Amino acid sequence: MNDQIIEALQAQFGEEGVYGLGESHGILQVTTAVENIVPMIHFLYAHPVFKFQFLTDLAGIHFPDAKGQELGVIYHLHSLENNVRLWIKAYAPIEEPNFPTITGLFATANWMEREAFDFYGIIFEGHPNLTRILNMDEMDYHPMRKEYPLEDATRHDKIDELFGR
Amino acid sequence: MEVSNIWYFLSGLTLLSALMVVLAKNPIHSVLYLVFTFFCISGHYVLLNAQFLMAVNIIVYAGAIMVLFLFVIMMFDLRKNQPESKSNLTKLAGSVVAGSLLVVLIALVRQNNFQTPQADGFVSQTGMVENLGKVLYSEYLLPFELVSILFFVAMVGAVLLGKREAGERNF
Amino acid sequence: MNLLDSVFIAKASFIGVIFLITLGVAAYSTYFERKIAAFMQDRIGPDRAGPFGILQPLADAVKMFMKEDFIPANSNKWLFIMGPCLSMLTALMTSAVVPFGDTLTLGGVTFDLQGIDVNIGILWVFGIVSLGVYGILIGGWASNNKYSLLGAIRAASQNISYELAMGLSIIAILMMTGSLSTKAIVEAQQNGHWNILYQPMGFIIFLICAFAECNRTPFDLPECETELIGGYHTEYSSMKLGFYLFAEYINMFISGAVMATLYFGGYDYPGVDFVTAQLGATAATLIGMGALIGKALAFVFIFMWVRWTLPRFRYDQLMGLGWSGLIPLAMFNVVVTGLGVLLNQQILVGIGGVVVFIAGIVVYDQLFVKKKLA
Amino acid sequence: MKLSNRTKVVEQGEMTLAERMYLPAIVGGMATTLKHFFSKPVTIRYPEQQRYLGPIYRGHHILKKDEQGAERCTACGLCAVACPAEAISMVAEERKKGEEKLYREEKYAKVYEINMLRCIFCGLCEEACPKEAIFLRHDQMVPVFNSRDEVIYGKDKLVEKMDQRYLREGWK
Amino acid sequence: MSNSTISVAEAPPGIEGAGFFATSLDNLVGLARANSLWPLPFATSCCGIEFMSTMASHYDIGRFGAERLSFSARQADVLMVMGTISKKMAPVVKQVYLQMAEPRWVLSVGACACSGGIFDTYSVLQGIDRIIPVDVYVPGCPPRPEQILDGFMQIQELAKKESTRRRNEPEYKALLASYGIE
Amino acid sequence: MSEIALVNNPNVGLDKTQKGGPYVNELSTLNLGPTHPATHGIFQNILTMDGETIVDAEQTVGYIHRAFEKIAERRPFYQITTLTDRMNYCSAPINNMGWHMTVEKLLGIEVPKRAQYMRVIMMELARLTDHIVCNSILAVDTGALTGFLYVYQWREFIYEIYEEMCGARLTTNMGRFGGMERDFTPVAIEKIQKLLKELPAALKEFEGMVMRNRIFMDRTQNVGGISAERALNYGFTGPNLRAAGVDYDVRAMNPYSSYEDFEFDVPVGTKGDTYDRFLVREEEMWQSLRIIQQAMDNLPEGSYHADAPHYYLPKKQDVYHNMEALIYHFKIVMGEIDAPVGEVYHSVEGGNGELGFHLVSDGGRTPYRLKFRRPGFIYYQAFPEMIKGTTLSDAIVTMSSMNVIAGELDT
Repeated sequence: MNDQIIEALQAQFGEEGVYGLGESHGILQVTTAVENIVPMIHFLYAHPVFKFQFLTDLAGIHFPDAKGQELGVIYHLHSLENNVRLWIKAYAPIEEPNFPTITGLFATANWMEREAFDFYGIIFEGHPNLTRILNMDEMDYHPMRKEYPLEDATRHDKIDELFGR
Repeated sequence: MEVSNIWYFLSGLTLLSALMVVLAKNPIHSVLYLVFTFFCISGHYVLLNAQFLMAVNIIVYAGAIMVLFLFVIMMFDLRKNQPESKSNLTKLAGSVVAGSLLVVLIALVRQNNFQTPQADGFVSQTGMVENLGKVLYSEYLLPFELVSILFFVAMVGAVLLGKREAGERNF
Repeated sequence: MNLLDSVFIAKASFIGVIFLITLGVAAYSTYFERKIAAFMQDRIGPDRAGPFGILQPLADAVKMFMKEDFIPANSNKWLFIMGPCLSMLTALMTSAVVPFGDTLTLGGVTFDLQGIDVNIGILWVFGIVSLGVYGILIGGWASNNKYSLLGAIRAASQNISYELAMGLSIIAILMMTGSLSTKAIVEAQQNGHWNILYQPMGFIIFLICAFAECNRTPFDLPECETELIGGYHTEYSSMKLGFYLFAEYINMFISGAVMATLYFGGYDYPGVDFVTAQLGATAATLIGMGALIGKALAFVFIFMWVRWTLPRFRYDQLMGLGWSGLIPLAMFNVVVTGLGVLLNQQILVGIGGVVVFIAGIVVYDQLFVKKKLA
Repeated sequence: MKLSNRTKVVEQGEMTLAERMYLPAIVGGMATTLKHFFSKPVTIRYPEQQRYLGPIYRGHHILKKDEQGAERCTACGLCAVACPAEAISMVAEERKKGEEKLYREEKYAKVYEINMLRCIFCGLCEEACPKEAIFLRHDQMVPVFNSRDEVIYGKDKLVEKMDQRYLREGWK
Repeated sequence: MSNSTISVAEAPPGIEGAGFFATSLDNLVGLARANSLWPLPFATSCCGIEFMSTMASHYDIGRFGAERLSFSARQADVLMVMGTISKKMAPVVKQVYLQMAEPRWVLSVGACACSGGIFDTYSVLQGIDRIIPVDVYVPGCPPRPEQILDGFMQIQELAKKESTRRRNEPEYKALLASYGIE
Repeated sequence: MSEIALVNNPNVGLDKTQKGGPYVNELSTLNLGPTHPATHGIFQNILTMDGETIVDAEQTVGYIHRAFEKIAERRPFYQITTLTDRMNYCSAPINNMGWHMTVEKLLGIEVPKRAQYMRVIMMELARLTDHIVCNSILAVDTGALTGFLYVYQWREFIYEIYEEMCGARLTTNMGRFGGMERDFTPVAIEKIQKLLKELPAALKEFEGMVMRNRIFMDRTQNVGGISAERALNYGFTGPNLRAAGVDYDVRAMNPYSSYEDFEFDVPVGTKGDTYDRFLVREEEMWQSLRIIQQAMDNLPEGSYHADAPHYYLPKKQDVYHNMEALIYHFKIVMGEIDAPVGEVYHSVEGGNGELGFHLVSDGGRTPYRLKFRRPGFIYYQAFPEMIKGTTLSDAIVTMSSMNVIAGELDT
């Protein structure tokens, strides 16, 4: 199945539009450009055989060292009828983390995209209500980015020098 | 205590609370004063030895109708709108209507001679349930039935009006 | 004047006794409610305040008295205070016409074991019950809280709706007795001719309506915790809340007493004559009073039993049950009772009515509902 | 949609006539509650009766001593590393001459503190300890606190008393 | 039912005699309050489930006269904060505390509510005692129902000992003021 | 959003010329939560109501956001188990096992059959606890408290089994990478057998109290329904999706931990309403009992953990006497196991649906990125759509039948 998917995608979007192919425990992963995301997901959704009509997950990710491709989004699609999963990844620079929204296709993407925005500051253009979801509205940074610390500054009762922490 | 004193006291209360119905700013207060007015009137019924009327007055007016009034006002009051100030024209029209009503009432009272009740001819059982029933079902049978039909029609009309489109909840 | 005084004192002392009994029963109802709930749920319930926890109501009362009295800002202060008072007042007033027993002669003074024997007794009950909703309505509105208001509005419409069916079910009794006086109704039932035998359907309607009028599960929509937090008493604290809770238990007890009066022969109990012959009239009367209170308490138990068993209705379902279930049923009951009075065969017709009703339902079910499903 | 061949449809089922009249559920339900009304309560009256806590329940921490009364802890710090709540802190010190009776290893914890409010009783410290020094005892729970000052337990409260040794059934 | 091992709440020390029983009002009120503490369960996470266990048949918090949960803050006596309180939630907790009528106690159940527990993160409040005064802390994550009952009994002890005047005293006012509550 | 803002804002009047629109005059807003009893203290819904009918709803979540994913990036793999405990705390063992299986997938550890069966038993017990709470709380929210307390006694009993296995009741922290940390004790086996024997009676009793009770059926039938199509579009999984008629069950579709060895049915509903969700959960409890019975009957002999000294903590005696074991012990506890670089996804059928772990590893001692796919977070966003046009009571019943667990939702 995975080979067919790759073939079909390459036929549709060209060899250069689909790269970073890989497979992990049976799950195919492809990387594409930001502008290809929506057409690709649409294509897979409407495809008569693949029928990727279930969005399992949408995760943001941050690679501070990859210049120009710091922020990524992983779309995890699932074709229930074929029981095949697929990861589609796309990356954008941190200065301009603009991704297209897929809320038009999947209602469930609404909160997932809000979560990615909340954590990573990824901006989904066209999202109906792109506001913070889990954190307070007053928060002025995106906490899941690697540069921000985890700890609350108000904790006093631990000795930090212990064992490399 | 003299009965007449009770009567004066009750009448005074009735008038006072009736006035408050009109004067109170808050519609909820108005309704509550109205309920109180009904209680005073029920007191008058008791003085007249018409216990049945008193009970029915409380059940129907105080217990049911005014509860519905209160209910409706509370529902509409949800948004706490400020009452719009009335224009001068409405005020004028209101006073004209009220004034003419007053004139008509006074004319009526002046035209008619009311019988003064005779203490020795007073039948204490007049207001009792049995007598009421007998009178209603013999002498006033036709009006009684007509009124019931009228109520029935009104009820059907209310149901028809109140019923919304099918599929909607009627709360 | 001397006579008047003694009558007055007798009356006053009787009213005082009834008042105390009502309050005591209501207070201990809270304890028994907790205990009964606990036993039904395989728990133990309060057992720390005094032996078996019997001081629990006292602890609650003292705590409530000593709690900060709180009147929310933006609320209507006078109405806020008036709400629970009205509730308490109307709850206590109903007991005036319930005949707790026959006349009792003690030390030369005759006690009439009834607050007032008016010829409109049952209408009095009815009138007071219909006023009972004002306490809730006013309190809920004055709290200036949406949940309270929703509770109040639910209470109002629920009470009005179920009053109708309740009134219709009483009419059947009135037709049989021919009097509005509660005393007369009880006296007509002496020697085992309890109305429950003649009016099984009427009793069931009355029981359901009593549940609704007392705002008890499955009709406790005005205060249901999972939906409206506390309903109309969400904003109340300290003793004002206590009044509301108290009024509920008083209502339960009194409606139990009214049901016993109307359908279970009031202070009648099997073997009155035997007891009178053996122990004298005074003892018989006192036992009768005990019998009535016992019956009322049995109803209180049923109230609690049902509460801890059944889920509650939704708002529109409750209205549907009241308007399109109970009212037609009560009307049918009136017709059947009329037939019974005409034929002078009341037990037969009463039971026949139930049979006809069930048969009618079955036939309807077979003819129409099954067809619709198929 | 049929995805697996294990489907079993649960039917809502129409109500029968009796069910539409509320009868069986009310009668049955009330019978059930009445049955329980007369059955024995299952309640454990806690302060007087103690519930069985299981053989490996993760309760109060204890720093074990060995049979000779020497502390087992060697202040290796694995427990502190393993602690997800970062509730353990310690200061290690070299054992001096003449302290062999007190400490089993050459290094020992001079200060060993557990913040009881931070601790989540996950048992990772017990698993991490290579010296079988720290345990979560199965027969005792941490008491409640009245103020924030009491919550950090030092060695005085953690180290096992020799007259009340903690033994666990099926000791490994 | 009768079980001799049950310790019934002790009668307050007083002078007992035939028809004569004197005790100070404080003790009586304290005893009444202690046996009629209505909790407001502010349950946000795991500890809330353990609170359900505490309420359920096996532990039965009703034995202490506390089975009537008051979800309305006005009617509650004990605020039981169970579960993580995030910084987003903190104003709500404080609001609920402010709405409660005096006398009020706060029982902080579980590591998260007491100190943040394992969630030493940017979004979690490191202990609710940073925003409201806490009377009793119950450790554990989540604590066993036994420990919750321990905490509850500790609150009962506090209620018994508390003077009826305490809530008007300057010390108490100062405590509230330190939390910014007038 | 914009309409609600209009209603809430006193300065912006409604367009009075617009007749018969959805926003007729008497709209009011009601704030449901976060301290409302039915929202279990964590969710906020701002309802726009017309009388008691809900016109619109807007949700706020995140009231117990605890930054799980951020913590996971700073903690060694084995400490993350304690985080998963606190996700769906009604069924913590499923989360634990799911996480362990994810890491095992990354590390390539093969778990022996006995450990897999033990995991299945613990996971199904967890599913029982989850569904017991959900269904009985649904009954409580309709007003019937007593049935809840009857079945809750059995939940307590399952806690006792957990205690035998791991020493805690709720946040179990059960198992390790490569298997379980200890074998079934005789007491545990005895208790599981007792549960299998006696839970059915209690479940029947509970079902007898509510299942065919017209009041309950009226409250739940045709309430809060969602079609299969919308449910899939909203990413529903688990009982909520199955109630809508789609038999997607991870256990059946992608069997893990030897689920393929067991006979069980996947119950599906027909309408997707609250009553269907109740029935599906009820039936799943019976299926869970069936699975546990089979697993107990066929429990294989053998080791309860994998033979993987690099990843599985050695026995305490060995640590003390064996140098190699001591080194492994230190490495494992310090988190310095040799995790390969890679990316894995593993999902298990949690109490509420597909619970997924998307783990990106850069070979360090902590995950580089760990994304939890929490079913509760994903399907709770359909709540406004499901309650639109129903009443307040329906909204509450719908919410409890969806079984939204805040810990899972907000992480």
